[in-house]
Amino acid sequence: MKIAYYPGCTLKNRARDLDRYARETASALGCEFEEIPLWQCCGGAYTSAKDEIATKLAAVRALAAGRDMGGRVVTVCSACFNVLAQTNREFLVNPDFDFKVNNYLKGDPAYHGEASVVHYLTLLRDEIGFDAVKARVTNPLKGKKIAAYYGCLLLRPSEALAFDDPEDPSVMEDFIRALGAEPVNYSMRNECCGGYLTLEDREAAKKRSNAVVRSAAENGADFMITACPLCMYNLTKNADEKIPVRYFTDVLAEAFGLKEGAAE
Amino acid sequence: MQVNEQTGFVPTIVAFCCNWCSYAGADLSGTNRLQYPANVKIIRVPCSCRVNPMFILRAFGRGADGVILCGCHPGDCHYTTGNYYTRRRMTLLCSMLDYLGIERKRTRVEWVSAAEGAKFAKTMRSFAEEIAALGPNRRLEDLRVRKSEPEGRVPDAE
Amino acid sequence: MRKIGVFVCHCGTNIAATVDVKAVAETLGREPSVVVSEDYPYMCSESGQNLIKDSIRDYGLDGIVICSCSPRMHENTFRKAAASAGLNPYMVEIANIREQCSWIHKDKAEATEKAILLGKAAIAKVLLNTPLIAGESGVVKRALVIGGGIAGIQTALDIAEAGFPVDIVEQKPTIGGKMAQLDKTFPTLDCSACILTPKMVDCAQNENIKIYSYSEIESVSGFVGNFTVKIRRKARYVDETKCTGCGLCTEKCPVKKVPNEFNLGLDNRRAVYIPFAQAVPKIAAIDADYCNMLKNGKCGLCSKVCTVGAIDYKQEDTFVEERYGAIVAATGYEIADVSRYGEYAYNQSKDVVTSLELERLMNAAGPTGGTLLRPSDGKHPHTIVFVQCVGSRCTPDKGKPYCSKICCMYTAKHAMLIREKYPDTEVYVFYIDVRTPGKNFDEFWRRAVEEFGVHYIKGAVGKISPRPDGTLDVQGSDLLMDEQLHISADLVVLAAAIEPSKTARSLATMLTASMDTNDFFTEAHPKLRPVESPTAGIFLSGVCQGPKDIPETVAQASACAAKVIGLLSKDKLKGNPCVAHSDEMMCNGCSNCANVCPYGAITYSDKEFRMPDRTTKTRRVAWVNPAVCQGCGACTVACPSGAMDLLGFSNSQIMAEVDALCR
Amino acid sequence: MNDLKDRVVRMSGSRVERCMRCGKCSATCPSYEDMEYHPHEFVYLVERGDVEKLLASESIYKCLTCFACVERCPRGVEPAKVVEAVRLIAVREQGKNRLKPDDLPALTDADLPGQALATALRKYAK
Repeated sequence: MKIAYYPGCTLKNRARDLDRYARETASALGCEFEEIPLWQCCGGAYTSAKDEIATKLAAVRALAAGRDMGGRVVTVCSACFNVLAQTNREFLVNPDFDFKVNNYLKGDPAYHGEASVVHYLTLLRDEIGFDAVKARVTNPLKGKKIAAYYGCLLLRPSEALAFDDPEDPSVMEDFIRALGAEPVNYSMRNECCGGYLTLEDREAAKKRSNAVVRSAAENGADFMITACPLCMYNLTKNADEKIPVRYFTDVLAEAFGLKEGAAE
Repeated sequence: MQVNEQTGFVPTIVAFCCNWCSYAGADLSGTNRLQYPANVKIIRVPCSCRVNPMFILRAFGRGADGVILCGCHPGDCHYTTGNYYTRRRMTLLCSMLDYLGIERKRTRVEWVSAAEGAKFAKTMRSFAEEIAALGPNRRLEDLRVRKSEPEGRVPDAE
Repeated sequence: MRKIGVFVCHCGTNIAATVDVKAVAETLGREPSVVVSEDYPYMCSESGQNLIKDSIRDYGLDGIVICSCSPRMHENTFRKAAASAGLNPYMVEIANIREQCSWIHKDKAEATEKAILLGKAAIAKVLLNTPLIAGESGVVKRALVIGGGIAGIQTALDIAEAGFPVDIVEQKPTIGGKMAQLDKTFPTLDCSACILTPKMVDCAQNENIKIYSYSEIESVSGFVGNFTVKIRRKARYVDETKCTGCGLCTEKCPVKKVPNEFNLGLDNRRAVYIPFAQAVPKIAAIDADYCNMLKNGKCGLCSKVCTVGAIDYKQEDTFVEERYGAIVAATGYEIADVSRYGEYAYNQSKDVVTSLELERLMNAAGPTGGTLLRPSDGKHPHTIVFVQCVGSRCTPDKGKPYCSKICCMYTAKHAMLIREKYPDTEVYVFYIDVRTPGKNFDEFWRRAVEEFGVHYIKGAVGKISPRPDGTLDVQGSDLLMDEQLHISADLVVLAAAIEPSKTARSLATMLTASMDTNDFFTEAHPKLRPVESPTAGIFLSGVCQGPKDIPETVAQASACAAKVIGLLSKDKLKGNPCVAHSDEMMCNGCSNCANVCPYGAITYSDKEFRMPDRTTKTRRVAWVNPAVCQGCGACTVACPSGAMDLLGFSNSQIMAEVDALCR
Repeated sequence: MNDLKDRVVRMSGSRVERCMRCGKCSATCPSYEDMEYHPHEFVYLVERGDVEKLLASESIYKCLTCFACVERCPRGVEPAKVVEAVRLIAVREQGKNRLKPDDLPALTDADLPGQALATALRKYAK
């Protein structure tokens, strides 16, 4: 299976592991990530204002490329997923947006929300299947207690993203189980890490990261996994309590034995 | 009154409403003072299935520009199955009108319950808007019975 | 030439403010065949009606048109007035110039023009009206009550008291409904069971009442005064005539882990069970989903211990068919699913419960024997948080758009009872508004605050987080303090929205009774006919019509009974004369009409006709039974030869209206 | 309806009049403590047409756009979108960028992902 892949900027510098292991594990599962040519930054954040058009055009170009490359775009970064999925949704609910965007882009053919946006996690859940993942695991993470951290970008707004239950998600927990580890359920897994506020008001952002990490630690997590480079930054840099935070693709690669000198 | 701003065309619209659901829904929209254009004139029938396709053709023949038929929601018919007959009959009628070259939008079937006053008003507003935009019905109008050039109607361009 | 009278009502200013009533009367008065056209401030008043009656006599009118409110409002009033002046009541037509004209338009010229047009259409129709005489039909002197909660019980008892036989159909093995599950009732704090169970026993002992428990409605046919209902009596695998309710089987049954629905799954029952001690009828039932004998033929213990041989594993569903004059829907309510509001962690913590679950946790017959203990660890909770409006007052995509009405009061009751019994417990209530209209209701919740020290917080709960130490972190807002707060709670109680019973929708379809968008039954008139469905012969009792508390339910149940008694005490009912009618000369006997008739009102017979050449010919022709026809008109459209027509809404009448409106 | 209110309503698409003042958004908000005006007050002040107060407040920069309030609001009011619209009106004004590209080097460290910079510029600058 081939699928159009939108990596996003951060995966090309600060979060290279997130990108590399995503491709490698996908390929181990028989799925080839085909990078969208000439993709541009999604903008990092989706602006909900109805009169913001220009800031969403890069995402539309990626979506149109996805349509032409088989109809789907897969992302790994939570932020890219959020921006692409919300942008795509706007075409379906807001004809005015569709009209203005196509006026700008003059794409041929025009784009009307035909592509679908999937996250690597939902691809694993819905198409590859966690059973296939489990079967491929050579290095099960037995005895590890892993806290899945969803944050906001994967879950909300749920109507546009249709990723998982925004209050009681389970895809990452099922993922953890497939790798042979034990998921830790903690209530802050779907609360914000502080996000971009870390630039504007680091102290305020710290409170958020602390609350998340404390909740995971309190419930006995050995380490946390995330799909978002900014969550990774906030949870490791801002939280006073220190537990390791890893990308889910990193952990997946380890379980598949794809990491050199895999842990233990 | 719904008027086409550009041409000054004032459409005539006939709404057939079943006594149990949509007529009561129309009453409710009145009780709640929810406005809809005065072009819409309602004819009460016991059930939407009482509406013979001939009535609709007659309305078009006599110069109606749009006809809307409202009944209870499927499954809620006071007579159990009446609105299912309506649905089938109207599908046939609409495809025949389509074949005759009559704009599809001139006829509409809507399900409005007795509790949906707001839906009734909204439906009538949008229908009147559509018909005003479509312009006068010419293809089915029986010119022999046209009494006079009614006020507000756009005279033939030709 | 017919002589038509037109009467234009001002309805005070309701019509007159937006419609120039004088102009309407004047214009319509100039229509051919209109001999008198009058306007009057209130046509429905006695003097207004007298004006109509006098005109009918003075001018010898053949038909009248009233331009007024909706025919759904006063058609009957004016028909009666016409009849008393010697005019056939079906020679009256109404032009609805209030609900469908003056109330929805603002421009006086527009509204007046439309009113005139509606009046002309009504004149065009009435010119083609024919005098109709309503047929009569008998009344079966027996009522059916569907649902055996407090609403159904009260309605049945009142009907039975008046001397009419009445059957209760209840889907559970016992009557009693939700009220049987409650601990105390507001605002008097009476024990719920103590006031309910005597009524349940009355039902069982009243010779006019027959209870079909563990039964469901299979089909309904017929019409007011003469319904035929098929009742499915589900197999309970226990012979009702033999079982004495001793309960020995329920003690010996080896299948012990069946969630007990009476206690909302907070404890377990056996596979053979009697729902609760005061059940009526007190007869055991076997749960086929769990019974080993029924599942795989291995066990049979209950049969061995039963001293009267009542257990019958071979029992099957049986059907009863009965005729009724009136049917009462009393299907009650259920608790809406709160797990969709994931922020309350209902699915994640056993210590987040609904208010109905709390009723069981506080009830002496409940899983904890009446001591309030946490479901998770059986410990006494010291801090309890109540959350109001869970799933009520939402936009329709997020929950129920209505206020569930009873939650403010039962929450005050719970808070008060807990503070009284366990003074060491702190109780917090998050509320949006406290809505306590009702006799002694506001005083009641004030007592909760003033005498019992319950902390009411104006705000909402945003998130409930179960902590590893077993507490629940409740994050909420206090809008009066303008702060966000955290309460470490041991138990959280959600005041879940109530919703109509899931069975109500399919029942409404069988009864052809209408429902609103929330699946509550619609009443015939929201103010003036609140206990009747628009479908004749169907009556509404209790929460199936809308949220209400016990006193209101009982009041409505009795009102409903009064309406049923009123119907059953008649010997004959006037039917609807607007029925289908076939012209034998035109009928070609094709059967199309009979095929679409939902009532089976059309039959065929061979009839001899004299032909023009004086020969006779036998033809097959349709005949409509006017007592069975309900007047929907489906047959009139199906008829290819135009033989079938509907009296009161004939082809020519509707065409005349169309012509008048289209001009 | 005054101009500013009109703009906020149009940009956000939020139906502020639907608010029943339950306080769910403020019960939910992770940034509550750091705000002068809280989500429910944003909605209320916009409904009242008092947008200036909000424009002048630091609160508009504290919202994390985490959308928890949007998700949990029982009336579909979408407070986060209201906050975003008010903030955009503030930063779109000439010279009112909250964050300038020149400020960035001082705020960054070696581990900060590019995503954070892109997002922050989107949120705080025009």
